[in-house]
Amino acid sequence: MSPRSSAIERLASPRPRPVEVLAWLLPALAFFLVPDNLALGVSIMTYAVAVLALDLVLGYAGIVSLGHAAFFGVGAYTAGLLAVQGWKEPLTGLLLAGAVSLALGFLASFLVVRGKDLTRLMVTLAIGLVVYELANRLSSVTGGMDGLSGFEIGPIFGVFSFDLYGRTAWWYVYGVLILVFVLLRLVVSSPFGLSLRAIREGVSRMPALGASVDQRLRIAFTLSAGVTGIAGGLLAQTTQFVGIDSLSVGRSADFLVMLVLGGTGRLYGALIGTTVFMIAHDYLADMNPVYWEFWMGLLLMAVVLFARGGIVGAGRRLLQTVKTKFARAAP
Amino acid sequence: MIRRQFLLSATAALVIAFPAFAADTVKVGLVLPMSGPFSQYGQQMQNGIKLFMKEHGDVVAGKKIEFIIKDDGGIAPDRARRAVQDLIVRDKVDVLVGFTFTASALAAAPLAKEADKAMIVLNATSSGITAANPYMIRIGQTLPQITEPAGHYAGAQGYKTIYTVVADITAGHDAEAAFTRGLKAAGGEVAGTLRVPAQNPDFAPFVQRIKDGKPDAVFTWLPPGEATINFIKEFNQRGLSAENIVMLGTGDLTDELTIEQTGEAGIGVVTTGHYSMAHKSPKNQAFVKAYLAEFPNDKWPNFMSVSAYDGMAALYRGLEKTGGNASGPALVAALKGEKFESPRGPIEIDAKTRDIVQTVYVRKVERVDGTLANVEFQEFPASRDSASH
Amino acid sequence: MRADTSILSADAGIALSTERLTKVWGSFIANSDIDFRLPVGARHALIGPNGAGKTTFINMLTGVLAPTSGRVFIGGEDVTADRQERRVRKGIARTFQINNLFPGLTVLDSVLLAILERKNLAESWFRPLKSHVAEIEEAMDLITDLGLEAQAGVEVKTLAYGKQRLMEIALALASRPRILLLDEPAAGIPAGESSEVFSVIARLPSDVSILFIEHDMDLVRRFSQRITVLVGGKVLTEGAPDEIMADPRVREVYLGESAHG
Amino acid sequence: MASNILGILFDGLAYGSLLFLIGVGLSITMGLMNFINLAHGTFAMAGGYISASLSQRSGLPFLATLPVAFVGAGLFGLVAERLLFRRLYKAPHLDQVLFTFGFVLSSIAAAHYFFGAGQQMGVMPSFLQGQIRVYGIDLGRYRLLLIACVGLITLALHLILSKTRFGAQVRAAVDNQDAAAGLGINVGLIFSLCFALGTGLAGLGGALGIEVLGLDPGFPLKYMVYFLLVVVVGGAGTIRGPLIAAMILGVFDVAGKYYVPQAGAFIIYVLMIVLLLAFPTGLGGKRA
Repeated sequence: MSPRSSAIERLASPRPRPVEVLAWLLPALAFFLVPDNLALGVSIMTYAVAVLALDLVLGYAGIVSLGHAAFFGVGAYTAGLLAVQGWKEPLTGLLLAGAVSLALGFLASFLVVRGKDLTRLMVTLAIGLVVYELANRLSSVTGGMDGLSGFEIGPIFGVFSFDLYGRTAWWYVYGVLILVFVLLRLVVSSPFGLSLRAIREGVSRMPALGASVDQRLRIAFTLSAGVTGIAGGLLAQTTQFVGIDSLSVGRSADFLVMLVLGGTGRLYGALIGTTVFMIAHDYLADMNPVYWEFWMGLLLMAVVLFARGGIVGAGRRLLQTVKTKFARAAP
Repeated sequence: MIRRQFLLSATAALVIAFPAFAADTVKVGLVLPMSGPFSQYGQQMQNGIKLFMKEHGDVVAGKKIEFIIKDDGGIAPDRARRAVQDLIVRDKVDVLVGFTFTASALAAAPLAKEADKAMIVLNATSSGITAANPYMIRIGQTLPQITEPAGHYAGAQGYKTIYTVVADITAGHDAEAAFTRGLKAAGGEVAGTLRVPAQNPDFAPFVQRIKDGKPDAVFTWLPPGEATINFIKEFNQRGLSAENIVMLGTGDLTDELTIEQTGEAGIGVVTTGHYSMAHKSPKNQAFVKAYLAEFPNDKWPNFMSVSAYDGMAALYRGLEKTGGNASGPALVAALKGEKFESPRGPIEIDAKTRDIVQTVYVRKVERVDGTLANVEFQEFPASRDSASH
Repeated sequence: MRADTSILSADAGIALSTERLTKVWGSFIANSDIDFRLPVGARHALIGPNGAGKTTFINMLTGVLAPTSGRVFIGGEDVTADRQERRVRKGIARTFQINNLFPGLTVLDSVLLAILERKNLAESWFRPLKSHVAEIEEAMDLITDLGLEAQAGVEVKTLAYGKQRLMEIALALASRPRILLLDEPAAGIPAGESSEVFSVIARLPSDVSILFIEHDMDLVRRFSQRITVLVGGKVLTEGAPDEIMADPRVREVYLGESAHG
Repeated sequence: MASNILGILFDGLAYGSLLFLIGVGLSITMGLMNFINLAHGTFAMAGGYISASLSQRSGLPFLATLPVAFVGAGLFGLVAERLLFRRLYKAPHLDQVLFTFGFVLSSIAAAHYFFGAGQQMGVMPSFLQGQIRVYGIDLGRYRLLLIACVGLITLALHLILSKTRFGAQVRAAVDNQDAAAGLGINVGLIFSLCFALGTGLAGLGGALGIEVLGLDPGFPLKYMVYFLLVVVVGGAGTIRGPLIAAMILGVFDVAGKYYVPQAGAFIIYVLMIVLLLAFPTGLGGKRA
């Protein structure tokens, strides 16, 4: 292949490779192979939506956000409150959850784009804390610390009801996850996505190319907030409960940890990080309910020490090494 | 301590390995905060259960009782819910026991309801949560239940001005309302209210405000832990105790887990609660003695371990009555109206609400034989949660 | 003064000009009252010893820095209040003395982005990058033109330093500027290879007006038609290369300094 | 009324002092070494447990435990730096975040294992309890101690960093590692000592803070926001910045809660956003 066509080949593309399609069948396979673990699967896929959204701002645009739980929680409360008010149709409820978070994200984006890494980290953190405290104060609406409960979600398409085993929830969240992934994949392989990566790589050059960095970042942040809100909506609808912890700093930190664990700026890192984190968490907590945090901490430290750039980053390097070895072996 | 955890999970593994015995066992899913900021509660509850099992054996009505323990990590309802879903779907438990926080209990309730599983709630204290699942029984307490008597007590003391200081969270609001209700019923009135952020490292400004207001008494509800300790200390440091301002509160304020940490500053604090380690009854004295002997390295037993002990007692009584039938409807039918003696005193499961009915005691922190204790001096027998009726 | 300005703006032959441009930091005067004109199609060099305020001047022209006082005009239009990105859209582009690239992007990514920015396509997210065939073609042509074709698909950070300097120029050219400001385009490149950079510049269309900062007097003489000498933030003199080289003040201030390293 | 305002001001300064004490060490590790250290609270907790254990078990007076807490936490930091953290100085910030977060998780479980889940008891000597009256203002004795410690630490740090050979080497290493190494400065050692100093200060803060902040295994997570707040608002890498930030935050928070208690937790959050947006590089930070 000529350098010219191989360079064009390397441009980001939304078109899925065959191996990707196969990978996306794995969750469907899991549904039949481990039917007793659907609850965990639903949780993983729900959080994966949020972590994907975080990857857009952190992995692509380079904004460190420690406040994404605000959008997650607001989406959850929106979906939950709609159901409490009798709006039980899940799909419109989910879209509205995304819309409300999107609007909040838009407002927040004006504060977030100012400053650098640490400042942004703290500003997003503060936004998260303010939203949490608001939800706490508005306990007559949100249920405060006791959470929002006692609502039911109608069947999807008017046909598939949510069940105890989480089968419907499983397919529902799987479907939404795929849609969100496709959407984000389109975004990151568009000119807009390229410009976000460029901002991450060299923000000071962007104005010299005629780009308005702040506006670009605001769009990315707003979009990310909206998608995170959809994840929150999923949580509310599949668990029929909204806890105030869905807005907590701890939740934001979990998103961040899952993403960095998997590897930033690749979308797949978000998926793998979430899966590994949640499974490790559940497995360790079942093994040792009291001291599981110790092992979880060790796991995170080990990943940093031995797998720079997250699991996906390390995997790619490994693949690269194997490839070069193979290339050398076969003349 | 690690070994104990492994023993429990080892039992769980055995259950999965030998399904043939399933018919002769009752599987109990425990949902407790074993890690995180509230892990002491989880430990207390686990100890209460172990103590009961040691005293009563693991077979009741011909069924072997087996446990599967899940950590919900504190106030994390979605984790609690997932734990319950796993327990029901994967581990096929018969009964759910635990639930320290209202949010966890409410998040789990719809699942348990759908699966016809009984939930024995050991603590979650908001009013009326038993309505969320017809097979839910609450064995611990409700916050209004133990708070309202504080209002009655305060009203009877004839304090002219009374302030309330509560954490600005749902439980704090509930406590404020319940105290005010009790006080009004006794002819008193609240002169001023303060709401404190849940995460509040420094109480100086709030305590100073109270000091400047010079009330006769202050009713307090704060999340147990560093907040309650710090508040009591600051109250003392700023000389409010010296100015004879009486501190009132619920049992959480001078809980056995934190009473030592507040030290001398806590002496004289008056609280209303359902359990004191110093409760004078043969049943309690035996319980405390056995507990301290069994868990010499752990803190003193508090209302959490008693609640777990009673939760097991209720389960055993229920199974005996149903002849080993652990289904939600059968167990709950058997337990409605059940009365028995607990280390805390006489308790009853309300036949209608499935909520706990118990004596609430007025206690004062005193030094007894060199250690600090909540010494009971007045009783409100057969107290219910008036907010849920 | 006012009258002068109106004459200036009427002059269609001036691509870029400044009026009493001044930048002060505390008590340090970086640029003082600089009046400067860059005619259309000019090949103009800006020289002066280190710390003379050359980069400050460029930064004010492009809008990176706001002047303390004075004004900047592009084609007679006052752009002093315009932000950097707006000035770029009015036809000004620049390179940086210290590489200011996108290390993690490929060469093609970088150049393509610059083209998409120029065409206002960089905010669209519903059409994949790969379907922008015309822009990709243009990018590859520019990359080929600069001799970077073999590296089109590699990350910029892995390029040799000299190639990275070419990327600086590539990004600026991708904006199709009418005015090009080059801040020491050959900085850090071994003397023998720097003419490669300048040969690229020499091939640019003649209607592009170029202002460049350069220390190498040989390069300045070869590629400039006119030279402005900046010393201590002030214009010392301006003139044709031969005049400047002959000016004893320049020799004293600039070349003397240069000789000391 | 005037004495009231002064009293509130004093309480605010004391609270600010506490914030400064727990945060200043982080300003050193994060600012000087450009290392995002979320594990700061772990070292504060270590100092706290050292102090609490010594006063409870060995009956050492509280004040005497403070230097031990400083040295102990500093040694712990030194060992952790030599074994672990130094590998991450050159790593991307996100890797540092993930690693130090993992460290915090493990340390929480370890503290739980060794010290139990409960709150530790602070043993305050009687001369540090209660208040003294000065010109009609009631001043808490313990709070006076906090303010005094801040004064001493600020002075000591200033002297160390600006007057000693070590300080000069630190400044050189921070400005340009390679150049400093070229001058024969052992940059690795300097960073280790800086880390030890930062974590030692954390330990001291943790020990001094038991009385107000309490001490349980959750400490490093519970107060993480506060550590970061002081350092980021103040500007990492300086002593003056966090000092100003801590005092502003302390005074406004205390005054706000006293005069407008309904505003509660919002005061500090809003103040945080306003200060961060007004001073994106921190109050004491260098302008870009």
